[in-house]
Amino acid sequence: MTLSAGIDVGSTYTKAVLLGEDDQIRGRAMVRTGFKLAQAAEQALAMALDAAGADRGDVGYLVTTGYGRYQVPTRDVQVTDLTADARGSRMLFPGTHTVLDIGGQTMKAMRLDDRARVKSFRLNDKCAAGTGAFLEKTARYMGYTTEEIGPLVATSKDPVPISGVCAVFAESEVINHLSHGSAPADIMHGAIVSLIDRSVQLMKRVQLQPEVTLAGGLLRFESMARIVRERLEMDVNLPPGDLVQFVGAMGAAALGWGRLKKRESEALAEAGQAAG
Amino acid sequence: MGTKSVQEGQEIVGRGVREGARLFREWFDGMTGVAEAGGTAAYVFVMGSLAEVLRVFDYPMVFPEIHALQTAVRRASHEYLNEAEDHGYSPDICGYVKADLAIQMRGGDHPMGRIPPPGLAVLTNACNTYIKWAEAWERMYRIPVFTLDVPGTRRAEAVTAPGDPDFENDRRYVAGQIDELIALCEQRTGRAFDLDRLREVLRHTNEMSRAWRRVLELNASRPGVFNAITDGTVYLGVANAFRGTPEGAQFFTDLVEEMEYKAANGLGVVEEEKHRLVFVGVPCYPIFRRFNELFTEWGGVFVTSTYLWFASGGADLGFEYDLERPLESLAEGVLISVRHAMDSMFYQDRALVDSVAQYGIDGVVYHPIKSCRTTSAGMADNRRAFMQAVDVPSLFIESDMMDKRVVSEAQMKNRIDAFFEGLNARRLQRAAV
Amino acid sequence: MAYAAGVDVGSTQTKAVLLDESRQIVARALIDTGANVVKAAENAYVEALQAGRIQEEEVAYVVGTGYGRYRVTFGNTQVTEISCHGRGAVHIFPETHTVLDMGGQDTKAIRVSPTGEILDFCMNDKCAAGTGRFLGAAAAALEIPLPDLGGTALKAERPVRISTTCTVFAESEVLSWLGRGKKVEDILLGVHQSIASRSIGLLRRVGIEPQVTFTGGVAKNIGMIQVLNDALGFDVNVSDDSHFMGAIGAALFALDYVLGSRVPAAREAQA
Amino acid sequence: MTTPNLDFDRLEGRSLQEILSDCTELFEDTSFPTLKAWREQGGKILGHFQVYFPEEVAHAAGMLPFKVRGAPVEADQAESRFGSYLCSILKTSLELALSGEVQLDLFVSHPICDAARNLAAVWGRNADYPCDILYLPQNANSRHAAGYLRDEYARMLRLIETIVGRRVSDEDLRRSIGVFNENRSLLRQLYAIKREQPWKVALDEAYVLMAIGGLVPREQHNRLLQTVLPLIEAREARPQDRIRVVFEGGFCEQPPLDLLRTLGQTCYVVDDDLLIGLRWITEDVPLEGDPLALLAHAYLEHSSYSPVQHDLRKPKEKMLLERIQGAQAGAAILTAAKMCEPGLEDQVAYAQALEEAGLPYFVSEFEEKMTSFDQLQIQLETFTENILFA
Repeated sequence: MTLSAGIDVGSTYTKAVLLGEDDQIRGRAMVRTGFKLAQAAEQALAMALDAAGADRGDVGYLVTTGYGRYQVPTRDVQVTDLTADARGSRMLFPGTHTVLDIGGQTMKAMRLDDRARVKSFRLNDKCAAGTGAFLEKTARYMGYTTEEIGPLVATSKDPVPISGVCAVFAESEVINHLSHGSAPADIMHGAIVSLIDRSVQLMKRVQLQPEVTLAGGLLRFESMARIVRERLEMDVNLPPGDLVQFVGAMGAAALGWGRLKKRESEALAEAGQAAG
Repeated sequence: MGTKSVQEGQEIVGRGVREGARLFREWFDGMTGVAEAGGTAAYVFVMGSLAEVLRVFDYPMVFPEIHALQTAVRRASHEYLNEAEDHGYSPDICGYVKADLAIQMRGGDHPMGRIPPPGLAVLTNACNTYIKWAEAWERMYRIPVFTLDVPGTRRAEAVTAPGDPDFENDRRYVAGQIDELIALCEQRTGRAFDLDRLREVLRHTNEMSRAWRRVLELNASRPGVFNAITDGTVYLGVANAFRGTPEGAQFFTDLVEEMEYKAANGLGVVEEEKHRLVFVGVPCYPIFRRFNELFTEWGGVFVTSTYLWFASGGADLGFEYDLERPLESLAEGVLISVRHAMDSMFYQDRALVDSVAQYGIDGVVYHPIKSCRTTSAGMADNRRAFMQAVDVPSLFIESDMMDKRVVSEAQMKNRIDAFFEGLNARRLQRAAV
Repeated sequence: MAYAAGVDVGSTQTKAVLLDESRQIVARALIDTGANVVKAAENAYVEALQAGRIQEEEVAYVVGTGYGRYRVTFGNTQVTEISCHGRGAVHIFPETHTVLDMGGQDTKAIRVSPTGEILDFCMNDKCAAGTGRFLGAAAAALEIPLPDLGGTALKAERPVRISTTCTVFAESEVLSWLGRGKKVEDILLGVHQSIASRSIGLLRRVGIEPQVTFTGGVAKNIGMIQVLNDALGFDVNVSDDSHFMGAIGAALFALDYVLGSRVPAAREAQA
Repeated sequence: MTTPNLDFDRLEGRSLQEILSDCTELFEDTSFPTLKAWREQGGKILGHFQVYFPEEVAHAAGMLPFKVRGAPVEADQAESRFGSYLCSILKTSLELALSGEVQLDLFVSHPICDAARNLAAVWGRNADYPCDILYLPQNANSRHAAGYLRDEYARMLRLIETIVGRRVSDEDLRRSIGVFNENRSLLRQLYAIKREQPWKVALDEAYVLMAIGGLVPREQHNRLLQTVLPLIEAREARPQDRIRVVFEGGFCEQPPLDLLRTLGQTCYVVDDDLLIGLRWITEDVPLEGDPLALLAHAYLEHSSYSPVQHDLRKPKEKMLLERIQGAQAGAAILTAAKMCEPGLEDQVAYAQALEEAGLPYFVSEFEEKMTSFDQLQIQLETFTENILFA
C-alpha cells in the first residue's frame, strides 16, 4: 500500500493525514506541537499510520506545511499553508474559489484559480488584534477556556461592540463592559464579530469569489462559521467536524500524490531510456 | 458694545455658530444640487484653496477634507474607511483620503447629501498627500489636476520676505503657476478671465481675513469667548467654503461683533474657566463632542489651536491683497499664507511659545493622529522644544481624526484626567508659595 | 487614629494599601482582578482591613485609582494612576524626579516635582507592544517561572536582537529564535533589552532627570532593573513595595484629605 | 577611529569574494567609518535624505555627499522625537545624528513626503549645523519649474559655499557631473548584468556594491565598480529555474539585507527601485552649458519615477509596467515600508495595473528594523510555488 503523507506543523497543533491513491483519507491524527517540532511531526505521523494500519515504509511521499514545515528532516518537500489549504479546500469542496484560514496567530485569505493554484492572497498584519489569539485572550480573561468559546457564544444574541485596537488593550475594554454589566457571552460574541469583520475585509482584499471555504483551527466552533455567513451575507463551506483542522494536511498529502506520480513517470522514462 | 440692549445681546451671542451651521448646510445642499443636476465641481483643499481664482470662473467648490471629516462627525466614517480598505488602501493611509475615495466609489453618496464628482482638481503641496489624493482622482475620472507648488520655509531661521532674492524667486514661480491655472480655467470653462471680478473676490477675502485675525485675537480675553475646537471648527468651515464671497465676509464681520460683545461682557465658553489651553493638531472627529467634554468637564477651554492656523490656509496671518495690483499680490499672498500654514505644522514651537503670553495659556494639548504625518510627525519634537522654552505643561495623546479603531476613550480619559490633576496640583502649589 | 486607604484596580491585579496619620503603611493586600472588577476592589480593601486589624469605620477616606478606579464603589474619589505613581514614588524615594512604571498593559514615564506633582508624563499609545506583558508571554513560552525570568536573562552572553512586535506574538517570536538555535538566556536578555529600549524612549520624552524610581509589577524583575541601569548609566530606585506604588499614592491623596493639609487635586477639579 | 574596511587603492588582484565581503562589512558597519575617516582628513559632509538630491552640487564644493538612509540601529533617542505612526527610516536616520555616530556639516531633506519635511525641522532643532529643505518642484509640469529649480539649486550651492568657505565654479560643477555620469553608467552596467545574467550576481551583492556609493567619494566607488564588474561577468555560474521579478518599494526606506538575501534565494530580482536615489538621473548630463540648469533639466526630463515624484507625463503604474517589460520580468513584488503613505497609496494603482495586465504579483510591507521574515517567506514561497509548480 503506497500512501502520501501530509503533515501540517502548526504553532499549536500538528496534524497528519495519509491519503491513498484514490484521494481517500486512510488515517489522520493530531498532537500538540510543543517546542520540539520534528518530534511532534513524527508522533502525529506515527499515530496516523496506526489509524491506517500501515507502517512508515508505506509512505511514498511526505509533504510538510505549516509554520514548522522546514523542521521535519524526513520530508520530501515543503509547501506553505496557503498552497496546502488551497488544494485541501478544493478536494473537500470542488467549487471553492476563496479560502479563509483563521489560526491562532495568523489569518489568511486566498483566491484560487481553476487548477487550485493560489492566485491572490493576503495575510493579516503582524498585530494580534486580528487573530485567534485575540479571542483566546478575551475568553481567558473572563475565565473561559478556548473550548468553551463556542457554546458560550451560542447563547448570545446581541454582540457588544469591541474595537480591537490591540489584543492586550482589548482587556481594558472587556473590563469596562463587564463592569457595566454586559454578559460574558455578548462580549465574546462581540470579540468574534470584530475578528470576523477583519477576516471579511481580508477576503475582500483578494477579491473574493464564491464558493468560500473555511479552514483552520479557530473555525472549529460552529458559531464562527455562522457569524462569517452573517457578515458576508453568503453561504460558506465548512468542512465537517474536526476536518476543518486537517485541510492543510490533506492538501499537502494531495500535492504529494502529484509529485509521486511525476516521479514515477520520470523514473519510467529513465528506465525506458536505459533499456533503449 | 457694552451699550447694547440685553435683547440685542441675546441675539448676538451664539449667532456665529447658528449662522455658520446654516451656511454650512446651505453649502452642502448646493453641492447636492450640483451633483443631482449631473454637474461637476472644482476639488480644492483647505491649505491653499485658490478660491480667489476659481470664484472668478464661478466653479462650485468641493473640499474633500471637509466632506471626509463630516462622515466621522456623523459617525459613519468606519463604513467609508472599510470600503476603501477593501479596495486595497492600507489602514495606515490618511483617513480623509480613504473616506473621500469611498464616497467617489459610491457615486458621491454622503451622510449630508451628495457630492458632485470633480471636473478639475486644484491643490497645493502644503500637504504632500494632497498630491497622492489627486492622482487617485486623475486615474478615476481622467480630469486635469493642477498642483500649485508653493515652496515652503527652507530653514526655521531663514524665513524670507518680499524683496529677498530667494523670496522673489519663489514668488515668480508661484505667479507663473497662477497664470497657468488661469489659462487652464479659461480653457476648461471657455470663459475669459475677468480681472475686475478678481478684485471683487479679493476684496471679500480681505474682509474675511481681517475679521478672522481679529476673532482669533479676541480669544485672548478672559474668559475665552469661543471654543477653538468646537466653535472654531464651525468658523473654519465657513472660512473655507465661503472664502471670497460676500456671505463669507459678512459672516466674519458679524462674528467680530459677537466676539467683541462677549469679551466686553465677560461671557465665556464654560461656566467657570479654570484652564486656558492651546490645541495642536486635528481634532478627534469620531468622538468630537465627547472629546471636547473630556476637557471642559475640568474647566479646560481651548482658546486657540494650530488647526485654526493651518486649516484656514494661513488666513490667521490676516494677509490683505493689494487691489491695485491684484495678480502680483495674489501670488505674494498665496506664497506667504500657505507657507505660514506649513510653518504652523513644521516649525510651530515658536508660535506656540508666543501664544502662551498672548493668550495666557496654562497648558498645551498635542494630538498627533495616525492619519496625518504632515501635522503629526514633528509634534513630539516640537513639544520638546516648547517645553524647554517655557514652563507650561503639555499633554501628548495619539488617536485619529477618522478611524475610531484607534480611538480609545478610556485610554484618553485616563491621560486627560492625569493632565488636569497635574495642572490643578501645580496651581495649588503656586498658590501656596 | 484615622486611616486613609488607596485601592488600585489594575487590569491584572488589584492592590489596596492603608496608611496611618504618620504616613506609615499599616496594611497591604494584593489579589487578581478577574472578571468582577467591583468585587475585586472590595475584596482587596477588605483583605487589607483584615490584615491591619482595622475597622471600616476607622478609615476616613478612600481613593480609587487604576483602570477600574470608577468601580471602587466605596471610594470617596478617584485619582489617575499616573498621579498616584508619581506621588507614591516621591514618598518612598524623596529624591525622585522621574518615575518609570511598567505595568500589565502600559508603560508610563512620569516627571515629578519634589512634592510629587506631575510635571509631564508619556505612555505607550498605539498598542501594548514593548510593555511588560511581553515578559509574561515570553516566560510562558519558555516555561520559566516569572520570578526567575530576570535572573535567567542576566546569564546571557550574546543577547538576540528582538524587534518589538506585538506582545501576543512574543511566544512565537521567542520560539522561532529557539528554533534557530539561540540560547534561552540570550533570547530573554534580548526581550528585556527591547522592552527597556522602548521604555527609555518614553522616559526621554519627559526628560530623564535622576533619581529615577522604577515602579509597577515588572520592577520585581532583577533582569529588567539591571538592563535599565546599564542603559541609563546609573541605578534606578526600586522599592519592595514597587507594585503597591499606585495604591500608596492613592492612599497619600486620601490622607491629604484626612489631614486637611491639601485638597486632592482630582477632588478639587471635579467637585 | 576605525579605518575604512575597504582599501580602494588596492583592489587589483583581490578576489571578487574578498571584495564583496569587505563591501558587506563596510555597508553593515553602523559606525560609518568612511565618514569618520573623511572628517579626520578635514573633509566636510553633506547628509541628504531621500530621494532626489543632486549630489554633484556637494561634490563640486569638495564635500562628501552622504546618503542618509537610516540604519539597522535602535532608535533609542530618536524614538522620543516622534510619535507611533511613522516609518522607521526617519527615526533611525535621526538616531545617527543624535547618537553622534554620524556628524555632518549640512543636512538636506526634500519635500518628498510629509514626514520628510518634518524631519528637516526636527533635525534642525537638534543639530548645531544648518538643516535645510531643498524644495524640489512638485509641479513638474509647469513651464516655470525648470527656471525655479535652477534658482533653487543655486540657492543650495550658495548655502554650501558658506559652509566650505569658497566659491564653486561652473568648471567645478562640470567636473563633478563627469564623475557622476561615469558612476551612473557603471551602475547601469551592474543592472544590465542583473537583467541579463541574474545568476551571476546575487540581489544582496549587487545591492551592497551599489550602496557603497552613498558612503565613499564617488571616484572611489567608480574604481570599485570598474574592478568588480568584469569579475562578476567572468563568474562561473549556472542559471537556475527561478521566476524573474521586479521588486518595487525600495525607493526610500531600505529593506534589511537579510530580507534581500531571502528574496534573492527564491527568485531572480531583475530590476528594482532599491536606493534609486543613487541613480535617479537616467541619462548622462551634458557637460556644455549652464551646469545647474542642466541638472535641473535632468531632474525634470530624465529621472526615475517613484511614488514621491509627481509628473503628469509619468503615471506610476505605466512606468512600473515599462520597468517590468524592460527587464523581461514575469512577476512583481509590490512592497512598501510600513507607514509610508506615498508607497502604500501607489500599491493600489500598481496592483490594479498588474491585475489588468495579467501579471502575477503580491503585496507586502517591510520595515528596516524587522528581524524575522516568516511572514515574507510564506508569501514568497506561496507565490513561487503557485507559479512554478502546483
